[in-house]
Amino acid sequence: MEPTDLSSSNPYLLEAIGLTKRFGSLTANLGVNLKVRRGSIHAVLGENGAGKSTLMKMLYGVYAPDDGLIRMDDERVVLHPPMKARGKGIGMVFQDFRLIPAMTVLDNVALAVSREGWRFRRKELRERILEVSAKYGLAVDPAAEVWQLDLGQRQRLEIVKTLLVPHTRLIIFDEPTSVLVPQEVDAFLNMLGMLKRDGYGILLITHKINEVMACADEVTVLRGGQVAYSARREEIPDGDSLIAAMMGGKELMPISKPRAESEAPKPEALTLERIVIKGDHGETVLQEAEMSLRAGEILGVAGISGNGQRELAETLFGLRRPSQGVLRIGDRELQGRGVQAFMEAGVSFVSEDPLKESVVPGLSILEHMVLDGYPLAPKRLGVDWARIRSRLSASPEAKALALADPDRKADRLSGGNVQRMVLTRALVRGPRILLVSYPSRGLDIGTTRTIQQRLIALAEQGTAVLLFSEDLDELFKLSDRLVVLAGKRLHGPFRPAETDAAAIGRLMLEGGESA
Amino acid sequence: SQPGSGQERPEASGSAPASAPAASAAPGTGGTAVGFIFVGTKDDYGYNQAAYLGSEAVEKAFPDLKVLRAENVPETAEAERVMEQMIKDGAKIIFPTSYGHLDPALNVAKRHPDVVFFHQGGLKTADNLGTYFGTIWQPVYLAGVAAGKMSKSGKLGYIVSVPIPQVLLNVNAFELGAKSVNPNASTSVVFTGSWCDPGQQANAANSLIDGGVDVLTQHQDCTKTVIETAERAGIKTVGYHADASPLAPNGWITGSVWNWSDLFVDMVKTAVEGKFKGSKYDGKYRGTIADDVVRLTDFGAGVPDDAKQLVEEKKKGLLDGTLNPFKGPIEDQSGAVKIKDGETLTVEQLESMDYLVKGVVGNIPK
Amino acid sequence: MILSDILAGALRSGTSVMLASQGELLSERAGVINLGTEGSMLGGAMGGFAVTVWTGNPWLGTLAGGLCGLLVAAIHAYLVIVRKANQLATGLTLMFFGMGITAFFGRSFVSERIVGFNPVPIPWLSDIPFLGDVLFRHDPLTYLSILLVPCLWFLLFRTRLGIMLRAAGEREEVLFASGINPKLVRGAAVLAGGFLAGIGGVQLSVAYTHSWVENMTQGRGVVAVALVIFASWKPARAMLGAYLFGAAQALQLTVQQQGLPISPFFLFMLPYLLTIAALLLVERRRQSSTPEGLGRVFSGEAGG
Amino acid sequence: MKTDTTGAVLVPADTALRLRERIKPAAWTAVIVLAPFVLYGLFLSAYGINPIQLYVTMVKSAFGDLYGFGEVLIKATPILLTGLAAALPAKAGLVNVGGEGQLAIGALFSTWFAVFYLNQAPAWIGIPAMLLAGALGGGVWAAITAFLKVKGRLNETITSLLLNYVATFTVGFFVHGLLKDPGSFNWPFSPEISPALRLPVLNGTRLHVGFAIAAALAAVVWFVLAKTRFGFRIRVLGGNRLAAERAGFRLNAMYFWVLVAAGMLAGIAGMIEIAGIEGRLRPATGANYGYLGFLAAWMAWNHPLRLMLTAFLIGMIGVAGNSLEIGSGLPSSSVHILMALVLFFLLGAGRRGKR
Ligand SMILES: Nc1ncnc2c1ncn2[C@@H]1O[C@H](COP(=O)(O)OP(=O)(O)OP(=O)(O)O)[C@@H](O)[C@H]1O
Ligand SMILES: Nc1ncnc2c1ncn2[C@@H]1O[C@H](COP(=O)(O)OP(=O)(O)OP(=O)(O)O)[C@@H](O)[C@H]1O
Ligand SMILES: [Mg+2]
Ligand SMILES: [Mg+2]
Repeated sequence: MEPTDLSSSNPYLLEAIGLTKRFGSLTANLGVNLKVRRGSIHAVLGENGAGKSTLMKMLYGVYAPDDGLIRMDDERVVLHPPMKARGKGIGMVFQDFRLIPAMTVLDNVALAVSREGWRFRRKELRERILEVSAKYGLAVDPAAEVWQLDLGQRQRLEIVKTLLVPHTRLIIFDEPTSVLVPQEVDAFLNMLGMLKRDGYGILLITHKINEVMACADEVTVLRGGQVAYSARREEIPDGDSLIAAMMGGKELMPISKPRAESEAPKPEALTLERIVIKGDHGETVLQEAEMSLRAGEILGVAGISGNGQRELAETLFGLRRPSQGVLRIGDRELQGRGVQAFMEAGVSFVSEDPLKESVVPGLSILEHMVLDGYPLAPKRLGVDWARIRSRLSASPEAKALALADPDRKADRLSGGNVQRMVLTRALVRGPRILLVSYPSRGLDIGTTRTIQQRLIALAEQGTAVLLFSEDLDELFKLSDRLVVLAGKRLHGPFRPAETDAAAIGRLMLEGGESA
Repeated sequence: SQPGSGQERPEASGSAPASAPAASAAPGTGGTAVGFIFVGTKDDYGYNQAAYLGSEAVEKAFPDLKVLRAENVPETAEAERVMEQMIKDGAKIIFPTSYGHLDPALNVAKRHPDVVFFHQGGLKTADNLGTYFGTIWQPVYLAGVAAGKMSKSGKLGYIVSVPIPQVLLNVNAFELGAKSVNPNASTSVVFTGSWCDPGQQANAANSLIDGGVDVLTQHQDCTKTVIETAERAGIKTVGYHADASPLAPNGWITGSVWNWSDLFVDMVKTAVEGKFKGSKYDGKYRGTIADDVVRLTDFGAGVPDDAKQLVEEKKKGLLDGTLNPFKGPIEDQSGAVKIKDGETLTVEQLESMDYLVKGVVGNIPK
Repeated sequence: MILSDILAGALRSGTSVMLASQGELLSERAGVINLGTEGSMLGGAMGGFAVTVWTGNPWLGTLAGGLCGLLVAAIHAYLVIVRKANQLATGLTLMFFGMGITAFFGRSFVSERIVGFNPVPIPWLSDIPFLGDVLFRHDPLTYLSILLVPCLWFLLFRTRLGIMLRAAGEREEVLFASGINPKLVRGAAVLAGGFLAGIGGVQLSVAYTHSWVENMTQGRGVVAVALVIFASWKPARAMLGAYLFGAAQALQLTVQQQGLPISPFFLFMLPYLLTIAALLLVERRRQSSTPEGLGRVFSGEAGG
Repeated sequence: MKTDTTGAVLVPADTALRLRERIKPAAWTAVIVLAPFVLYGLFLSAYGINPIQLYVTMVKSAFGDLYGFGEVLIKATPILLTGLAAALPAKAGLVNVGGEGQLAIGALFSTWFAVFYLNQAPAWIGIPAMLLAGALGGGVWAAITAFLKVKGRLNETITSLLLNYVATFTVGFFVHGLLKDPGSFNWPFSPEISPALRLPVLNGTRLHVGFAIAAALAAVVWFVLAKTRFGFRIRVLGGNRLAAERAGFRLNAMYFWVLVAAGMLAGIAGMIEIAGIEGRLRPATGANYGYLGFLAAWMAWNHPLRLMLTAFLIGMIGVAGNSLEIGSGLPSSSVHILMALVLFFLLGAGRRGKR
């Protein structure tokens, strides 16, 4: 046998041929071919639901393919379950991390890495962690508990974990850059380059065309579970051709923002004075924040995730009480009051994780419409669902956002449709203030544009919009003013025209210590 | 426990099945079974086991009567259901053996005038329901005498379940017995809140031993743990319900036990023969130490002769009626006179005792 | 010395609860609430007693009692982990099952006698004035149970096995992603928990009371479950909690002997009220330490 | 927002689901219901008892005549009510294992009122007043759990469970003291309540109108949950607490009142035990009904109407169990084994058609 000879003559680490995966009647992947070379980056693109994650999960052994085969080193391999894939040198950094917040970095790594025996050498492992993180610029503190880390740090930890598994040679990244600030994205792409030079094969899923153009060696575009386009980097003329391949003939709605900047300032809808907010563990997450939000403006809140965005949003909706300071809506002081007071004051909230925080299993879209949406129309002791149904079907918001059939159960909706539902619900109330967190997280370009368009329209009608986002492009495009959450403080406001992404990114990273 | 079995057979088997009770027939006759209900399990080394042994004697003495038993019958209306079931299964004689079974038994008795009920320990009766009990406080008093004599510290410990009259009567008898020979004797009473929780019994025993008690006795349904704990701690112990002397070869003083067998057989015989009405069992029958319904067990090896002597003397007094421990004056814990000088108590008064006598340390809810 | 009596009493009456709560702690760290702990304790108390009667060897009894506890827990593990049944309902059923099955098979042992474990004063140490009385005059299982606590801590927080176990209780999917079957880990933890609860039962029957009677645990298993919450899922604190419960039991008996005018029924409540009060005291810190995935099968069905 | 995390676990479960759906639901149910009896039959055979004969006796005792059937309903009544006391909070995402204590205190309150205030009252005032007193007692007891949950953030499962023991001792305190019947020779019973306060009984049985009351309350609970705005809110709360919070519901108030309502239901069970069956309060009145009700609720997946069925089933096993013990000489504990087997199979069968 001469496997070494063979493998050296074969430039491919992994070859997937004709992979098919069905979920009931839905075909998530159909006859997908994909080859990954050693020491190269292969990007996979596609709209939401195109089948990217499913494909990756087959390669990492989470699913067994219904059809097709996978070859490594010229041999057919079975990768399911993940244990086997890991044994074959495949690692994966999931979009939603596989970390345990309550445990330390070291414990998390130990869980993933050490295979042998019931004990492990803590000291040795700590050194290996420090070694690898130094080599690839992936600073993590082994003693920290994961819940204390921000998303960037968590991602670095995930990568360290993967790298520490012995014999890893192919690493799959599922939308790794969606949680990173520009500087971090640069560092990340840089690290990918290092990995590539060290001979690792890399599969990279992303929605961001410029990243693909910047680093990929090969690109595959999936559409409807099938390969729509596949080429080496040199053969791709420009990013637009990739978008065209992804969209498959659909038009991308342009985003327009026709407002004049010179209008007289509108009245203040929401004011914060010296607000102090505590986190779940009793730690201070925001100190003495000052902020004001005016009617008809979109105020963007930038910041690395985990810097108090969630806590701030929750405070502004009465879910969390500030430990100090004054919170004014219009001219009423509302600090210390509960959700109802805020709702009555006209605040609506589209939260960070609608599936977890807003969807009630077993209830239909229609039924969800009366939770922070339409009032519960009474009909004797019960609810007048017919009335709510007719209001919904007549609602322009539902039409604009292409809300799914009101009788569908909300917990079975796709991520995009849940987002549409939650947004519709917030809008039908005609809120004076809309708090919206990460409205386009994980959504494809088409859906994202629709939602962004709605937010602009809303602001034009006079609603004050507070937009939390980690996507600086989005913030710069939509916001009238920007604030930055970093280092337990609220910085700004800045006018997008007077600053740039790099400066904001620096502030986000350094927490304004240099400022 | 043999006598009478020969006579009963023809009558028992010759009668018609339970389905057609003759209205004129005397209650208790014509059944195919005898029912016993117990509040605990039959082998608890205690109250229920004593009654169970009685039921075995009945089984042996009346081969044609099926003995139906139900254990762990709660002292609620649930007991009615069980008794009804037994009647359905042919029982014309039923022994509800726990105090809490009285009300349910009275209810069932009203519905089934053809069935005889022998309730253990009750103070209410009906046409077809009599109660029986033993004056167990007599041997307990005697045991108190021995304990008082043998205690060095004068501190005696009594582990009991809940403050019901039977319990208080025993505690008082014990203290009175001890004090009759040792004026300094005091009995510390500790409630466990349960009839059989060995863990809590061990806690109580340890706690009393830590408190300086050197004789330990109890009123519990299961008795092993207290006796063994006392034995291990090297102190003396007085048994209850059953002879547990093997458990405490060193510390065993004596114990008060039930002897239901002969009584039960006689009661069943009376009922089966249709003689329940007018017999001594149709009211409140109390078997005494003289009737051998209650007994004192043999003394342990370590009991000195002078203590035995004292006990025998007092026993003689009880047997011939010259001694009545509950003859006044008797004061309760606070010093208030509860039984006036020279006064004696009726069965009802004795068995509804709601105070602790002077010398008992402990507290009961008022 | 009343204080040393109460403390020694705390150990004596707290040990069985402590063992059971350590077992429950293991199980809950792995994400499974087991109200059937009561059943496991009963299984252990009965099985341990029976084997001690047969063999005369309390150590064999201990082993057997542990295994009986494990067997009872195995039913829980199967129903909850494999069949995804509701954890609380299954546990409660198991409690009834434990009562029934042990009463059934245990009946012939009620009147049996054993030598069992007896207090073994540790030379020298037991002569230390105060500590000696409190700590060093107990039965071997009590000593072992004290040693068990640091061992469990080490297992949970310093070994790979412990990390796996905690991961199963926090986020199964993470464990799964690292190629380990969370069901196996959870199952193992539930079984180990049952084993410990069983030994708690053995301590009660073979070491402490030298007797077996039906339903002799009298709710100690339930208290053990409560103590795990009090302990914020930390072994040392569970030990503290169990001894606190034991102390309350000892204290109420001591108070009774003083003849103070307090109804015994109030004193009976004391250990339970104290447990609730203790839970209230630690409540703030608890929030963050609850295993994330605790009872997850249950919460998935709560909507009914 | 992705379902990635569960995807891996779900696929095998889904296949199993589909497999199971192929077996006829009726056949599947039959297997689940019969299996424990078959298993228990084997167990009995091992002890030399003929299971068939025994089952026949058991069925006869429960359905053989009006009396037996009445007994089943009587036994099912408190189980139904304590079952509701578990099911209603379960719909709001709460676990109330305190039915036992709530029943006991309900019985205590209703006896207290009956003995001290309602002794002369005619039935049409006395019985409703007693019912209210029972509800009040159960409600007050549940309010302790609810208060500790809302203000102290204590887990209601554990507090309600621990309070069961406290409730038992509280009843003990009263029947040994303030409520002790002066005419009962200092035994720990309350005085008997006046005959006017006893619930009307069906001739030839002990069956009283309590069963109708319980059934009506089950219907009310069902109606509230399924048809009213408040019920909708409860279901939202139970489905997703965070969503309810974000919809501006007053979670604490809801938790509090749902628990109190549950306690009232269990308290009514206590009143019915007193007025329907016992006639007076004893230390062990209603023992175990709280736990049986909790199990019945889970067997019924917390559905109030299905609960009528499961309460009946448990009541039946309980009644038949008496004849099992008397007829076979088996210890009473063996009924627990049968009951547990039935529950195990139901729990293990899971919820068909629902994830
Ligand atoms: N476990 C599953 N069961 C049923 N359908 C599934 C499952 N996982 C994925 N799908 C479906 O398969 C299709 C492909 O999903 P996949 O997650 O691969 O998309 P994706 O390209 O990664 O999308 P995104 O950009 O949103 O991450 C989707 O329509 C999805 O509904
Ligand atoms: N784990 C799952 N189990 C069952 N069905 C699922 C699962 N995941 C997804 N689906 C089904 O697949 C459909 C699409 O889910 P998914 O979130 O992948 O959508 P998508 O194609 O990415 O859409 P969007 O662009 O709106 O995010 C959903 O309607 C849902 O019913
Ligand atoms: Mg998607
Ligand atoms: Mg994806």
